[in-house]
Amino acid sequence: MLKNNARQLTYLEALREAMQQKMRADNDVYLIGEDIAEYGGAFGVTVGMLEEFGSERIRNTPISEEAIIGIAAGSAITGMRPIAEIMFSDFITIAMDQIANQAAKICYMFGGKARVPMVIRTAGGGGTGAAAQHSQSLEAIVAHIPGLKVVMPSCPYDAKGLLISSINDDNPVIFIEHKLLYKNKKYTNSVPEEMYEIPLGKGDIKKGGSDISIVATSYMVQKSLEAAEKLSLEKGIDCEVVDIRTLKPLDIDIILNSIKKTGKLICVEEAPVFGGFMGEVVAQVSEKGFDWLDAPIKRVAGRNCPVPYSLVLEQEMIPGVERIEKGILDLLG
Amino acid sequence: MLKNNARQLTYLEALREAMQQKMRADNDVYLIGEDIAEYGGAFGVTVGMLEEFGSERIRNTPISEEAIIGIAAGSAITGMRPIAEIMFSDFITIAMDQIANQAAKICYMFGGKARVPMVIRTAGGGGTGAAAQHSQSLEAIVAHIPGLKVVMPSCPYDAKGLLISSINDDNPVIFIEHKLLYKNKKYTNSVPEEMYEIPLGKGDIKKGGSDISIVATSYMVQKSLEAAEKLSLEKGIDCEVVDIRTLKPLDIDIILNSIKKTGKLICVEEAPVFGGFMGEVVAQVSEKGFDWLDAPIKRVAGRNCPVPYSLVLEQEMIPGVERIEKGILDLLG
Amino acid sequence: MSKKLYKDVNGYKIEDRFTGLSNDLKIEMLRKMYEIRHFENEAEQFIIRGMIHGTCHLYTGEEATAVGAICAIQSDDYITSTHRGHGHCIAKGADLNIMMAELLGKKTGYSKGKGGSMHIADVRSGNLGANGVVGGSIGIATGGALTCKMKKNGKIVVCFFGDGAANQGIFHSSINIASIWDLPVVYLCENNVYGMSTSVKEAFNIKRISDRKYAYGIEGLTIDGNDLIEVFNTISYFAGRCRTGKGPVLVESLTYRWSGHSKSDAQVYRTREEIKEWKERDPIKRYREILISRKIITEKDDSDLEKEVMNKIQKASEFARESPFPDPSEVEDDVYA
Amino acid sequence: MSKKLYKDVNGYKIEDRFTGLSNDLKIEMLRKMYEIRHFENEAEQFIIRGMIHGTCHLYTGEEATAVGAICAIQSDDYITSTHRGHGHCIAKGADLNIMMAELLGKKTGYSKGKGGSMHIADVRSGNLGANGVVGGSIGIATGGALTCKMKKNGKIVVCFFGDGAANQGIFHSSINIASIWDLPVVYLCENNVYGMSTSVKEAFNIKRISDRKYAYGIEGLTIDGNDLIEVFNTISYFAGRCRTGKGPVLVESLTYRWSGHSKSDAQVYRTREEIKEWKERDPIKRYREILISRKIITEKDDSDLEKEVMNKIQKASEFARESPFPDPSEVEDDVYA
Ligand SMILES: Cc1ncc(C[n+]2csc(CCOP(=O)(O)OP(=O)(O)O)c2C)c(N)n1
Ligand SMILES: Cc1ncc(C[n+]2csc(CCOP(=O)(O)OP(=O)(O)O)c2C)c(N)n1
Ligand SMILES: [Mg+2]
Ligand SMILES: [Mg+2]
Repeated sequence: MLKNNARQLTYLEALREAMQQKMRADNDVYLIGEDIAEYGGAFGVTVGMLEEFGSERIRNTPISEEAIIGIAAGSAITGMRPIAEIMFSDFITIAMDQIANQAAKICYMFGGKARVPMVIRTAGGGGTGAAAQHSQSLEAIVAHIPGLKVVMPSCPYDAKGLLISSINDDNPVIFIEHKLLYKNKKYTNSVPEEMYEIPLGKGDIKKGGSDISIVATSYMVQKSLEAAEKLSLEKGIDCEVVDIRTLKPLDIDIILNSIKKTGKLICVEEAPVFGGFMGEVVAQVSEKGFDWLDAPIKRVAGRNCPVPYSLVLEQEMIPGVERIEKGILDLLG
Repeated sequence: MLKNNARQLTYLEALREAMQQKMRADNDVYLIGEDIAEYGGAFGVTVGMLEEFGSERIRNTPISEEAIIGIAAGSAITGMRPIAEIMFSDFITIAMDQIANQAAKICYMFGGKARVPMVIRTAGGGGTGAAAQHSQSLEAIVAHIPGLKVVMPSCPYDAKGLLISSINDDNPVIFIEHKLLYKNKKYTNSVPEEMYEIPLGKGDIKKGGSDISIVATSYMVQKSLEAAEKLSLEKGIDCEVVDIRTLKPLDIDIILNSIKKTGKLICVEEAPVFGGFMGEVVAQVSEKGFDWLDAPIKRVAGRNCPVPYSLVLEQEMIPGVERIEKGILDLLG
Repeated sequence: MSKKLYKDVNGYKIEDRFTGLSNDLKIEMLRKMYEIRHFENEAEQFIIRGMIHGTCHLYTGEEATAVGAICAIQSDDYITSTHRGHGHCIAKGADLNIMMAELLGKKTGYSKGKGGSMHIADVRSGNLGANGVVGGSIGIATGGALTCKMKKNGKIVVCFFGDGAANQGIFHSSINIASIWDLPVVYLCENNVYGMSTSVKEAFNIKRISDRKYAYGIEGLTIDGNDLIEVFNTISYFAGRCRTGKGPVLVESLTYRWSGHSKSDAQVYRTREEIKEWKERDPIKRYREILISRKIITEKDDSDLEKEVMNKIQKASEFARESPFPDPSEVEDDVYA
Repeated sequence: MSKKLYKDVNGYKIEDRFTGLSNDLKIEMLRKMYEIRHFENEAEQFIIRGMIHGTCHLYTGEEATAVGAICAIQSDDYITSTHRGHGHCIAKGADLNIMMAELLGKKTGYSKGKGGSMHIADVRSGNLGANGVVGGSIGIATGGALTCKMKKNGKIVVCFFGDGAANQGIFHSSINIASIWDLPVVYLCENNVYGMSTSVKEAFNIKRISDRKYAYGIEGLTIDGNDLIEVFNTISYFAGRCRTGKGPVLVESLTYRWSGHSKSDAQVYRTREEIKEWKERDPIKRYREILISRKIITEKDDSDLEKEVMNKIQKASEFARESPFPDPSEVEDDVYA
């Protein structure tokens, strides 16, 4: 960490501060999205920003995700640095042509002669009882598209630093926040007041360890840390928890270095396991780290179904601490 | 194969015959899409069908992909069996909400009380000089969504049998055809005249072998067969070529059985390697077949860039026979 | 049916089909409105008591639109609904017990607990489902209408959606196709003044959303969505038109959402006065007073009816609370048919 | 500039700004139309000879729309273009050599061979690019206009798109936002009678696509897109209106695509007579005759001009043919900025 000052922020506060500071420093940065003005965003991330920056820069839109992204992209090519908010990550599907065929490809299709500096902030993940169309973890879909970068912070400190880097980046960045982290006091951490960047493409060891490597994303990093702590206390198992932070670019080295030490890898993500992003991690590790592995790589992930509504089913669909623990124990045999 | 009669059809003819036969047998089956009537579809697949079935059942639409899929889904819930054509698979992005949030999830969200029997036929892949927005292989994106099935036939025989099964299936099926196969006389094969089904979820050994397993999809199956033949002639290497045919459900057993024999696996697909579907294959094999592997699994796939226009670049982006051969030789060391 | 004119508006000679209805039917409509009102009150209680995992979008204040429109069509016609879908579902004839059970995530619910409030559907009664995606059901409704046309089954579809949904792309591409193919759909835009926090004034540069009919060459009208009789007569008229193969229509129903958008809405974007004004136009009160003044019911009948409904809701609530949760092992069931 | 009236149509008092232009400018417009015509002829030759890997959508017959509209705006204004984008690109001032090189997939092309015909873009000249996705650029144009508004740089955007694109969802959601935010965009719908094989009669149930303005509360008009002077005057007028902050407009330009949709089009969906009729309304011929009749040029000037252009195209063609292909090692360059 850059600086260990005492100021504790929530994830949401850290995100808001990143945007405020960038907007104060750079007039080209603006926000566009649904209910982001008076309402302050469905999750409250932009509360107060209308008052400070006015409606010219906090641009409240009708419910038109495709246009939001198209407009953001068009303004980015012509000199602005938009931050577009898509209320739930499920709705990036409505804008998928503009994301995957336009924003992602413009730089390449034009031979590098245009750039598209824009951030798409969106709330992913389940656990809120919002069911199949408001709870998805769609990061695998965007991570596959060349031209995009994909960021998923797991804590307030990372949220601020990664959002600042994303705004500064000259490429379209899909920045996926987790709903269960926003206001969660359990996961506050100390966040420097000044602007700082966390480079895209650098993972982070959230907890060192020597017995097994856990690679996780977003909220699952927190769940993995809990599982690691329990296993340490209860069984003396020493897990290393690797937070990849950015899915694309992927810091494969931090993962390889970890398994060099541990010889074992478990990958944890919230999305349905089939075709999820961790397949990429497994494939790269299989190719590049085969000799260091002394057990099959295991995935702990969402079940292969839409996110169900009922609490009992939802908890079964999304991996929790117990499922992660069990995965680790199974792997350690 | 079901029957080895002498009638040779192209891929396109096999697809058309499947639709014609199903439409003759079942009045609920109809076609919906852009330029599918007089024009016969951008690639000619539906040529002549307007004449036989009339404009009520060969429904030519405006350029409105999102509505096409929404309408298909709505008609499917209420008793029809639509086959929707999306001209280029790149444009499924425009309809992604309707595909991934609606069609795929309706059965689950409604507790199994509605079914959505529909097929989305679409042309994928590059090699035609159509550049970044008309050449993608987006199967990984749909394969990740629970509730969808994903089919990619590599030859005329499979095309017909899989399309009939897809139409008969009570779930939304994404049926991805390859542009370079449609009229290709090199890849005709004998296709029975009667209706027959190839079950979704069953792979096919396109060539038996004992030295190495090649798992491939769609056009890459043909390229892999060519590579296998060359290596057999030139170096006496005996490759097994496994065509998974349906990405979802995935026939993992046919892959595991193959590597049990060969101990080596190379995965070949056209999409950009990062986050591609083969990550899933690698992950499942790593989990379930780790002990049978005696070398790291290798992926030969598209480069991590949009499909470029210029022939020299496009050939570099998309894997060809040489790259597959090289992958095999590297793996065999 | 009476052939008396109800209204001649913009050249549409809308008949008065309401007056000729049986008293039973007229009272039934009041009952349905009460059912919705009290169902939503009970749902709100569940939210307050933390018994609903997730959110609910309440239909309170908009009852006349769902009930008027759905009672104007045949019971085997189709509807599509929205995230604010309880009202449509009740009006279309769903069982209150099974609905309430779904809200509580119970196995006995319409979707066995898998869908919840936002995906409430009773396909058997012709309700093709609520939809969590704003605008998401407009294509589905259009497809349902295509089935009706292709199967020549004489049915039509009423597609409910909000003012907010009218700015989604699928509104445009779907209605255009319905128009060129003459599909039997009543696109019924529930303009309740807001899409979440965004007012229609902010989201549109036109006065009447129904004027979008000019973009598709279809018919349409804006009506008072808090006047059950107006809704009933207008939808009867346009549904009849659809049924004769004349293509889709776009009706805008002016109404108001009494509650916040969802459970976490501080409602900073509107004033108490505005809410109060609209509450004075309570659709239930208006309709009840008409029935009383026309001597179709007495004050006493009315309060008995309301009590009866409240009882029924209590029963539904009990049923729901006492029902079992689904078993975790069912989580991967129903992904495929 | 002349303040004479060109046309009073639907209450729009469109001035005659054309007559007051210098002769040089008037001739320049003819030159641009010739450039497009002969560029497309040459591209067609390349297609026939199999030298274009991929497809091309030719703009032949529609020249007056691109040239009239683009000459009516400032050189630093923006445009967005379509899959049928050569005409817009040339009119906006692109270098013919570099364009032709791109068509042949050469390293010297605008996109270093990575984009090709369907993604031709010259961002420096304000052309934000062709687009392979029908409708795909309508949002981008709207975003460009937002930049103009936020940076108060006085610029506007002309957004070209086809009749086919007007049924995509993004047409709807983008124009609505441009309207509520008063963004300076001229949405210019090139109605060339077909979207691939689908006629506008089949795809629309309205007579004039410009009537969709009523859905957004904006201004607009349908014009003769084969009449360069009409296009020039109309776009001058509406561009001026945009520039004063009065919001977007929707102009429909009636024209015709002479060639097949792309290289593989058997054109079964239209008659030879129809094509012939439209060819008689050749926009270049019409404009040339006006210039000659107004004695701005002579027959000889005209044929000299055309020859000069043909020469230039030959040079571009040579440049393109002689240029090197990109190196395979460059394939992953330019994915990121
Ligand atoms: C595509 C999409 N975008 C955003 C949301 C979040 N959201 C849920 S309801 C709503 C407002 C909808 O407004 P309207 O269509 O007018 O319906 P109302 O809630 O007023 O009944 C929003 C923005 C969503 N569910 N779907
Ligand atoms: C989203 C999308 N759907 C389909 C296509 C295939 N396609 C390319 S051009 C075209 C017709 C476009 O018609 P229009 O917008 O009128 O432009 P025109 O070709 O007439 O200039 C179609 C269907 C495409 N490129 N993009
Ligand atoms: Mg509303
Ligand atoms: Mg056209």
